[in-house]
Amino acid sequence: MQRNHNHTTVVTVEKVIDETPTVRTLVFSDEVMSNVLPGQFAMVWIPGINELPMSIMISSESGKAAFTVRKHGPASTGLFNVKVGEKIGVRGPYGNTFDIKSGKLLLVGGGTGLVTMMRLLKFVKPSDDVTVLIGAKTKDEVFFEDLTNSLLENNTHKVLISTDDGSYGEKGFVTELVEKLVNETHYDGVYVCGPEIMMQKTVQSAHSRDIFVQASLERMMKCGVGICGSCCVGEELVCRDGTVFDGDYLTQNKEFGIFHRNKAGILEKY
Amino acid sequence: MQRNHNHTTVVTVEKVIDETPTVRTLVFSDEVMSNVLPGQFAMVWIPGINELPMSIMISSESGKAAFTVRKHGPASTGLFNVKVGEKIGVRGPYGNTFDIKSGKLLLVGGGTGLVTMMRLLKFVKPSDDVTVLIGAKTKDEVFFEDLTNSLLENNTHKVLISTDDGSYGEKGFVTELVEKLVNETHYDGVYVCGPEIMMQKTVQSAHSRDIFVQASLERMMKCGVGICGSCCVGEELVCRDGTVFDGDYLTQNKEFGIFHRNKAGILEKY
Amino acid sequence: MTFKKGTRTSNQLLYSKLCPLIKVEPSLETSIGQIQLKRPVMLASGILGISLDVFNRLHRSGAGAVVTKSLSTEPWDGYPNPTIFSVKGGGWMNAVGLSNPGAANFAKMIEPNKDVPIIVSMVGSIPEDFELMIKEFENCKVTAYELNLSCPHVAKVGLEVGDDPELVKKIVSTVKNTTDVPVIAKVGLGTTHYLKTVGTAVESGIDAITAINTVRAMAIDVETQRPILSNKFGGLSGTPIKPIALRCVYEISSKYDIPIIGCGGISTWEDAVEFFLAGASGIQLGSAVGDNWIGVFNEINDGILQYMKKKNYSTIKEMVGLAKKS
Amino acid sequence: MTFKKGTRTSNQLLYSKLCPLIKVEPSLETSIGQIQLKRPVMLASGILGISLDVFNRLHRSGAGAVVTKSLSTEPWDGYPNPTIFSVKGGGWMNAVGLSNPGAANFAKMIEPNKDVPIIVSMVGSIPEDFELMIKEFENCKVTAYELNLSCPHVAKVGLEVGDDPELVKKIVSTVKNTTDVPVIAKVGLGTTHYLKTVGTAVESGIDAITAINTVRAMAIDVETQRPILSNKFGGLSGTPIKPIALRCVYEISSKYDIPIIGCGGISTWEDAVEFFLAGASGIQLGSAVGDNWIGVFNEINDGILQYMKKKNYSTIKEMVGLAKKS
Ligand SMILES: Cc1cc2nc3c(=O)[nH]c(=O)nc-3n(C[C@H](O)[C@H](O)[C@H](O)COP(=O)(O)OP(=O)(O)OC[C@H]3O[C@@H](n4cnc5c(N)ncnc54)[C@H](O)[C@@H]3O)c2cc1C
Ligand SMILES: Cc1cc2nc3c(=O)[nH]c(=O)nc-3n(C[C@H](O)[C@H](O)[C@H](O)COP(=O)(O)OP(=O)(O)OC[C@H]3O[C@@H](n4cnc5c(N)ncnc54)[C@H](O)[C@@H]3O)c2cc1C
Ligand SMILES: Cc1cc2nc3c(=O)[nH]c(=O)nc-3n(C[C@H](O)[C@H](O)[C@H](O)COP(=O)(O)O)c2cc1C
Ligand SMILES: Cc1cc2nc3c(=O)[nH]c(=O)nc-3n(C[C@H](O)[C@H](O)[C@H](O)COP(=O)(O)O)c2cc1C
Ligand code: FES
Ligand code: FES
Repeated sequence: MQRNHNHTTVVTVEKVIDETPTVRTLVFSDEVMSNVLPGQFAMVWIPGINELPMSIMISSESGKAAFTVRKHGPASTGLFNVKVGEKIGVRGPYGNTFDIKSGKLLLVGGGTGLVTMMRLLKFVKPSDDVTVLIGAKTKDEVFFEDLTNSLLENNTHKVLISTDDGSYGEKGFVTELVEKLVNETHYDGVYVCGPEIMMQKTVQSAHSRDIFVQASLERMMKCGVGICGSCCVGEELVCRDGTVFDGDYLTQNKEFGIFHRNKAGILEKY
Repeated sequence: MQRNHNHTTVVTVEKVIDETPTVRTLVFSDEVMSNVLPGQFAMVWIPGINELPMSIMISSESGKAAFTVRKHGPASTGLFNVKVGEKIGVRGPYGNTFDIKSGKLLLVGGGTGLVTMMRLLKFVKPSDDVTVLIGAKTKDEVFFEDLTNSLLENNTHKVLISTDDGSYGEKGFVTELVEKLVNETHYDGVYVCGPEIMMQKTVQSAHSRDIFVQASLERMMKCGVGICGSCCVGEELVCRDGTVFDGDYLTQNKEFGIFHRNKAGILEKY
Repeated sequence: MTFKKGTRTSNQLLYSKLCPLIKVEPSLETSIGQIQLKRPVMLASGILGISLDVFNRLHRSGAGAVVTKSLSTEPWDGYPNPTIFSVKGGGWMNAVGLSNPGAANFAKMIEPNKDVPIIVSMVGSIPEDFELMIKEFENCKVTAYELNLSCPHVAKVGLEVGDDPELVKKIVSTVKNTTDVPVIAKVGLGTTHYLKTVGTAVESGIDAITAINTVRAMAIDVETQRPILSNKFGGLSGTPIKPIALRCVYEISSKYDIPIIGCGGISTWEDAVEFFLAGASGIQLGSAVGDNWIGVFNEINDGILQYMKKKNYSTIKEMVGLAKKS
Repeated sequence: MTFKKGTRTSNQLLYSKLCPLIKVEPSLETSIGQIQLKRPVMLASGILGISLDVFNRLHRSGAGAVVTKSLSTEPWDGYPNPTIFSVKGGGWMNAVGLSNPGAANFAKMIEPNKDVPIIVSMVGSIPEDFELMIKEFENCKVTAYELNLSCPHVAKVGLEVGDDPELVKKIVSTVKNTTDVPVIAKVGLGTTHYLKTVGTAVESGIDAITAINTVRAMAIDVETQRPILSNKFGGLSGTPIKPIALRCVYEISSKYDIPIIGCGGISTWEDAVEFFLAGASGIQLGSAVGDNWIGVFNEINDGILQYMKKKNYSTIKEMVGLAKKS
């Protein structure tokens, strides 16, 4: 029987990698999930605990995929604590993907938003000149730096890190770096995934200079399929119309960068 | 959307042909039904009246099919009375089909059992030598004689009629003619559809002489799909395992030619 | 000869009856008692139902009205995930736990609304809950209120209310005394026969009935051996329940003289027409949005129009209940 | 190290518990109260259920028992066609009208039976009907009787009986006084809550419960604008009702200490396992025969066996009700 992407498939976690004290990557075998597009996500079931949306991380082994999760509330902590040999459920992939341009590309990732960027890197062409910005609060929270370099070993590329406290890389918010870079270079495409304020500022910097920019959004998600309504951002549903939106749209959206909804559906300021 | 053969398709009757005072052919357009195999049947819904199994009659026009119905109880009379422009529902085709041999073929049809034989004639090869026996009670009830001749115009063929009262063709039961013919000729295949006693005797005559023989059976049918059980003959369900069975099987069956079941499912003698 | 949409007069209708060859351009307008809608297909409660922006989009996409997520007096977070999943045999199962921002927050959000016919769905345990919530909507344009007497998976509200005839009577009477806006009762399959609940609501002055809500159900994951929903039990929706919903509409319309909104498993125009023929004057759908996305509203509207043309109907009303005559 | 089927001893079972690495060859045997079956998958009532020859074939094809068509004291012709059709959204709808040859004719037919575990299903309006029918089976090997208290589309029997607690009490007591053969009550969704019917049957001494029968439903042909079934209303079966049936089994097994046979929409081994995990010790299926034909029994048996091997279960019993522990 063909797999229906809306039905949960139970997989076994085969490997757990500690990326930082609060971020772990869980690797599992799944042909379908290994081949998704950047920006797409899965709904991940931690039996007895919760189900939550997760970007689908690449794996170095073919036929495998992963989740890179930051320990936060009970749901993500549940996933964070899954051990090798334990089972989780996955459904999807859901969501659209980036329009990947050619030429000079700028990728901006913060926190687990980097997961989406790592998959995007799988799709750049050898002729592309790629700059990747990694933003983190402090040195301990930087991850995927080596991975980024190795994924780009055949490209002209730069990997820049910024930490809020300056403990590693440049000091300051990653968005300041973005502003500087787009001022210097007319990129053919800017892609961003991370905390909403970071995305909002990046979109602003690029779009105001007529640079093509896309962001992969996060919202509270219950169903992942366009039924529950919890993931709305303006008129759009992130799970079904997104996760990727472009600058044209986002700069007109009344909620992007300003509001999100909590579990009861009440608008809350960022 | 692809058509599901289990869902009723409503069609409009386009032509009505009186074959005899009690037998009519109703023609309608239906690509699927126009291409069924001999021995297959449809469940025919006469809205507000009943639904009953009908062999699917050929039509001279492509993309069309027909039912040839004898007016009998309320259900078949309801179908008999459908006028041009009125709607009926069809689902199917259901059932298996004949193994069509090459060489000398004998086809035996009685009453509306001829419908199955007419479709079988569509599948004979020009090199086949075909004899068709048509049995009827009396001259008035003979039909499809001209059609048979025209379907076989490119073959070496014979069309023989027998009537019980001798008012047309040979006098006597068609099964006496069968006995005579199989005695004279070793046919490569004998095919029969009609009243059960006729089928039983034909099978007997051919099978006892080691001649390959198949019959298309009729039983009370409610569902047509192997759920209700009303069409059983021994261990088999005519709708799903048949309608075509061969001599080897039929000569060992405890019910064939002897019993059928009524609407309550009670065995009744023929 | 055709007439423009919305310009039909009763004379023209009469004319078309006398001369069946003259085709009258059909209209999708319908009235469910006092509720007048331009199109008969509504968004059911709980589906995409928490944001006015999304309501606007759905309305533009062909929804004749949108029913809000069922609101409570206070905001509710609902159950933990999994709360919704696609059932292997077809349809969806959910136990969202009626998560909602609460009536007050919600009312504030929809205050600016002018264009969209909004039907406000509510849950509560006592008549006063409903009274309180209706007060919150004083400054809003509300097309109707829908009392959710049939949610199958939250304690003390929904079906637990619908299954208690005394409570239904009190709630309906209270609400009818509180507002002049039409009030709909939404029923479903509970522990008390739903026809009894309908009867009680009708006696107590309800304006219309929506039938049905999801059907209490369960699914178990064989690998982990536990119910899939965090709440264990949930409500089944979508194609599996359509034949059940249709019989309920037929049974209600055969027994009571009350406007009916059909709901349950509708995903094609044929489904919609079946519900009209069974006695519904309007329909709601939810799961079909999950299956076919938002285009489903206009697909169904178009299909109904084609059907009406073929059968030479000019109004939805002409087909309501026809299957009961056969 | 493996053991041949049917040669397990309790020592070996104990051994396998102590040393989980030693795999015990699983057995499909199950007991539903006093009813002992070699395989847990049964043919449900009304499907292919009128001929001993067919019963033999089904038994050879993997059915652990066959339930007969529901029999009445007299032969019944049933309703005119259409009586059964395939529902567009999945599953089947039927209103056969309980056509059956009557208990006496049927008993005569199955008298020669030695091999097939036959469960005789019966319908009736009064306790005496059932008493009379059981007498007819004096010379037959009957594995159990199943009281059909839940047919949703025939007047005066089935659900109309199941919905009347007083009548259920009388019928169950009478039948229990008439025979020593185990007696099962088959319940469904009617106008009285099915859990109440179960409660009454349990109090009156029933040996097991089959849940559930078809769910009352309807479909209308939009072209001809009439209900498709000649009886208008029918019973929905197959995949659509599985999540509903499963929750009923879970609810019954959570509330009563009574052996349960799960029925409704089972078509794969996963479905079967879900019912075991919810609390059923055996299952019945009908519609899946229409969808997948007779091979479905052994497909499911094989799937259950593979699952048991994987989970290292040696008996069905070990998994019954496991989902309630989570
Ligand atoms: C498309 C998408 C991709 C994501 N990818 C990743 C990723 O790769 N790695 C990662 O660590 N996190 C990711 N997240 C965020 C993640 O889903 C959780 O929301 C986050 O981990 C917070 O969970 P929690 O433990 O605080 O949830 P809890 O407070 O325990 O709440 C549990 C429930 O609320 C939902 N929820 C709570 N907050 C959010 C939120 N901000 N967004 C969406 N749902 C929320 C969860 O889905 C879950 O159902 C992604 C979110 C989305 C929408
Ligand atoms: C495979 C098959 C093909 C057939 N093809 C034709 C055909 O091409 N032309 C034709 O005229 N007839 C055909 N018949 C017979 C036809 O279906 C009716 O059974 C027959 O016309 C008698 O119907 P009635 O009006 O007496 O039914 P009624 O007495 O009105 O009873 C109606 C119901 O009983 C069923 N029924 C009654 N008798 C029989 C029977 N002997 N066999 C099956 N069902 C029965 C009908 O299906 C119907 O549901 C076929 C039957 C089968 C099984
Ligand atoms: C995710 C989800 C949430 C729902 N929430 C509500 C609700 O809050 N109030 C309500 O009355 N019905 C609710 N329902 C039921 C629907 O309004 C509708 O009655 C049911 O889904 C059947 O229609 P459908 O088959 O078209 O989905 C919900 C259904 C779903 C699938
Ligand atoms: C055609 C048909 C006839 C049925 N007849 C009976 C019957 O006589 N007695 C009964 O108790 N149940 C009857 N049923 C109900 C089935 O036994 C079963 O409870 C129901 O179909 C659900 O199981 P399924 O989904 O596996 O088919 C019938 C079902 C069908 C489809
Ligand atoms: S998560 Fe439910 S609509 Fe997007
Ligand atoms: S007609 Fe129902 S089983 Fe053959």
